[in-house]
Amino acid sequence: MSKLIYLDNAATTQVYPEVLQEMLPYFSEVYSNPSAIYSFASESKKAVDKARTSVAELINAKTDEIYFTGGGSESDNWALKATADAYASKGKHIITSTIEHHAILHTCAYLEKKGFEITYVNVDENGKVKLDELEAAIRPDTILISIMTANNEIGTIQPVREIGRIAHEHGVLFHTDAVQAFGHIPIDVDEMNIDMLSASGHKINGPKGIGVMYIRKGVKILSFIHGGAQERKRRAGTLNVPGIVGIGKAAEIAKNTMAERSAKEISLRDHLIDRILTEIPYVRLNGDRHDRLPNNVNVCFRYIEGESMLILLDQAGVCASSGSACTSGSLDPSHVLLAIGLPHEIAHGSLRLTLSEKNTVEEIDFVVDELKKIIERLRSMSPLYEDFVKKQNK
Amino acid sequence: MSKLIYLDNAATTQVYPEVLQEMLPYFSEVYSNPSAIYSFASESKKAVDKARTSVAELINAKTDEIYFTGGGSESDNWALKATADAYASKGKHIITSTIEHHAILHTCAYLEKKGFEITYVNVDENGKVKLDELEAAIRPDTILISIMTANNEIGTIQPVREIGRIAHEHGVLFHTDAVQAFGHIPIDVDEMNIDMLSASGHKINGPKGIGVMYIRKGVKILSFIHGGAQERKRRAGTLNVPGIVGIGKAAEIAKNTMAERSAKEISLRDHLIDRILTEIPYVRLNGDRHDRLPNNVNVCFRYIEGESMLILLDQAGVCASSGSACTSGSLDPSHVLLAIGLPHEIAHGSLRLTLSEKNTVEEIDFVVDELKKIIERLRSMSPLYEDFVKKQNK
Amino acid sequence: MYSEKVMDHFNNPRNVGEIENPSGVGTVGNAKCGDIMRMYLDIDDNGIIQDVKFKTFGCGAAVATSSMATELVKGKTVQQALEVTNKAVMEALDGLPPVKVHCSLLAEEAIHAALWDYAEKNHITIEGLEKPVNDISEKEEGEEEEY
Ligand SMILES: Cc1ncc(COP(=O)(O)O)c(C=O)c1O
Ligand SMILES: Cc1ncc(COP(=O)(O)O)c(C=O)c1O
Ligand code: FES
Ligand code: FES
Repeated sequence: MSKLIYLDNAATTQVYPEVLQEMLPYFSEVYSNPSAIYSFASESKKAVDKARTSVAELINAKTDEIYFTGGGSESDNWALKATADAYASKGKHIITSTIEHHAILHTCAYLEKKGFEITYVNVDENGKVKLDELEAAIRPDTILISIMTANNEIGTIQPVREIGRIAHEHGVLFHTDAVQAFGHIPIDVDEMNIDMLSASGHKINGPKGIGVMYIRKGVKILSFIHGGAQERKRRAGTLNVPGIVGIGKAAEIAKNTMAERSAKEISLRDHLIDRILTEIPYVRLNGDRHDRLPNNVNVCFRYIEGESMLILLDQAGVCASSGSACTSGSLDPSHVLLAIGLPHEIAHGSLRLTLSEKNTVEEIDFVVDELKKIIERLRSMSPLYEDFVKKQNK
Repeated sequence: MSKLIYLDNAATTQVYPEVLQEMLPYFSEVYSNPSAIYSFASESKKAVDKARTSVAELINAKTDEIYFTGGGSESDNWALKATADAYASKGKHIITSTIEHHAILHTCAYLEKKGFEITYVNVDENGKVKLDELEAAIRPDTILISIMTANNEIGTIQPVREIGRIAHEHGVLFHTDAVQAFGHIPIDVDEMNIDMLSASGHKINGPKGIGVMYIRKGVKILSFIHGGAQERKRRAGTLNVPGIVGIGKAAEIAKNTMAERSAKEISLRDHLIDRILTEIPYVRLNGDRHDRLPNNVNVCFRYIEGESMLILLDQAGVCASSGSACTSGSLDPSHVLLAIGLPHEIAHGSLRLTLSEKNTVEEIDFVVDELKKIIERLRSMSPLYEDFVKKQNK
Repeated sequence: MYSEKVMDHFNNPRNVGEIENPSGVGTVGNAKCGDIMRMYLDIDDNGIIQDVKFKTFGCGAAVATSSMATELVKGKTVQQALEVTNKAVMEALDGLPPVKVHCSLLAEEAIHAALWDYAEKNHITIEGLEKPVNDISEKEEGEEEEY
């Protein structure tokens, strides 16, 4: 098998050819600035409006509650910093979880330096936020709860509906980082009591560098990027028309194909999980077995290290990722794996495989077969495995 | 003439077909996240590195002093807010000018609310920053001077070199919003003592939604978008590879064609200015006649209003813009036109025509001919013109 | 990300394995990043390193530096082995990415730990050899820049 097997769809996805097709006219033909007054501008304005509607429909929002940003990270920064700014007089306490993406966690660290107090709610061993802890953390000065819809590493889907209910029962705003969930699982901002939501184009076969921020009408969040009067004066900057058209088309496709697509992904995912768990010893599945993103597999192989695994997988033509410290550039393994209670040395051996509906059973089988050889090889040179075997033989 | 005559290149430009061509593979083929470890990622990483080099070369920067952002507005916000954050302990005073883009001015207004003090240096009647006023405004607690390289409305090029010299003589950081100048006129960050610089892809026939921030090595600016470790930990978010490739290619072309292109634009521009000034009465050129962007024409026609002009020009197939209050959505005419001393009623009649080297003399002549009819028509229905004529006839 | 030499040593690591009854064995780990390296030495009566084997739990760079380190010390005297620094290992591998420099320290320390064990077993002191630290992350310099 010499074709590339791409199993890193949680990192980024291919822009669907039909999405690119839709974007193409807006680069060199209909290149107008939609804010201008002439009729050439109305063509790109119309395209932006259409995209906004598609995005709104995917999460049951109103069209004018959708704002376009430069990506998921910007949306997360906006949601946290500008809410903090706007509601600081009400209170300076924010609740989030220990397994959020760095776009949330590092922003929280920044806010802490600015005098805000952050409570990081723990998760259980499957990565689910502890609702009792969450509720108990709410104080009179709590202005925001930010909990992700689904985790990017271990795929656990959070009880968003319950979190939204708790937040609103206590009169606290609820933001959710839905970058991994948007277009992959059903989201209804009304039913789920979501006040703000972040999403990103390139996680749903749309383009990179375009994000979405949903802001419920009435939420008094300020601007994060100040300047021109675009996006009803809430997000300055010339509109990225092709990017917006792209995320709109991707959202439209995501809505129409969600049921079928996730059924296919779940069957591939479960096949992959089942084969790994039964055929490779000393392995552990991370994340919730059932409340799990349709395309996410995350496992830890004991006694080996993730980066070495990735390099050998790469040589077999497989693109994957790991939460190993060695791949993090920061000397610490993934904070998510630590948060679900894994010790460092086990977190080290983590492997994330995130598939798409375009993968095949043959590809999955090939990956498992390769993986078995790779694990064996790496264990044969692991001092930890040597110790383990010696102890066993005693 | 039924073809569109696009004279709003200061608002946004066409993505050059050769720029789009270069971007195309990075949407659906080489869609990898450049931060990943597998070899599929190194292809997009290489493309990003190349683009960074092209951008750096255009302004004589080092490659690792270039950071990619989501646009010019983000770069401006980053430069101001994160410098303010980083240097607040040194001082809380910032100097800028009265004619900056809103991405600067509204960010300054935000910083004022956060306890920073901003001095807005005035400009002369041609829109040049008053250097003596600038220097006199510097205080021991001044941490930043932010003055644009060239103005987006009236095209005036600022004495950036002198500003940089003054800033550095006083040990103050110098940021310049070069969104309009980048790729249009020569910029050398070393010679000009520029510490930070903002630029945007879509003003140089690159894509929308991608910007550049130059940060001189040693400048201790913080992150503005927190999160992942991209861009040497300074700007989080999955890299917008096609956008980056696009701005890189656009920068490369801009560098190679600058001399020839601006010569052509200047000749078109001067032809346009000359015909307007000699053939239409009661008109005034805004901005400096010589220190002026090669593609910028900005004039005020007395006794008429800009939006009406734009609609009639649009009907003739001409895309243009105006600093009229009626087009601003804010009931005030352009702050730039007011800053150069124009009274409201004159600022109202402003027209900005920003051309590209693809325009022709025929197009320019067509526009002037149409303009003459339009001005005459609008004046014939203007009560101000009626008053003026009556006064004249007395 | 890695040089060809690194990839070569990662794909075909030299001297992987164990030595029964080694003259010295050392295991070092980087508690920060959790990687572990074990080095076995077989040293003859003349103080010449006759054989060397390693096992490593770590990234591509860790595997490659262990492999290269074993090549560099094999056949050398104990004194010469002491001179195999992480810099020497990195140079022999045509360099490492900056974030991976710390992995090469592991190899140097593993050799030192094995030599220390050899010295202790034989009740000798080796000139210039310091008692190895278990956690080499304490020895690292290079502050991370914070933004
Ligand atoms: C001088 C100036 N600064 C900043 C900007 C903002 O750039 P962008 O719209 O790409 O965010 C513009 C363009 O609108 C500009 O002309
Ligand atoms: C959960 C989550 N939040 C935020 C982000 C950041 O999105 P982006 O890289 O588009 O800025 C990501 C993706 O990396 C993510 O998975
Ligand atoms: S051993 Fe962990 S980064 Fe090299
Ligand atoms: S007259 Fe209508 S906006 Fe000015």
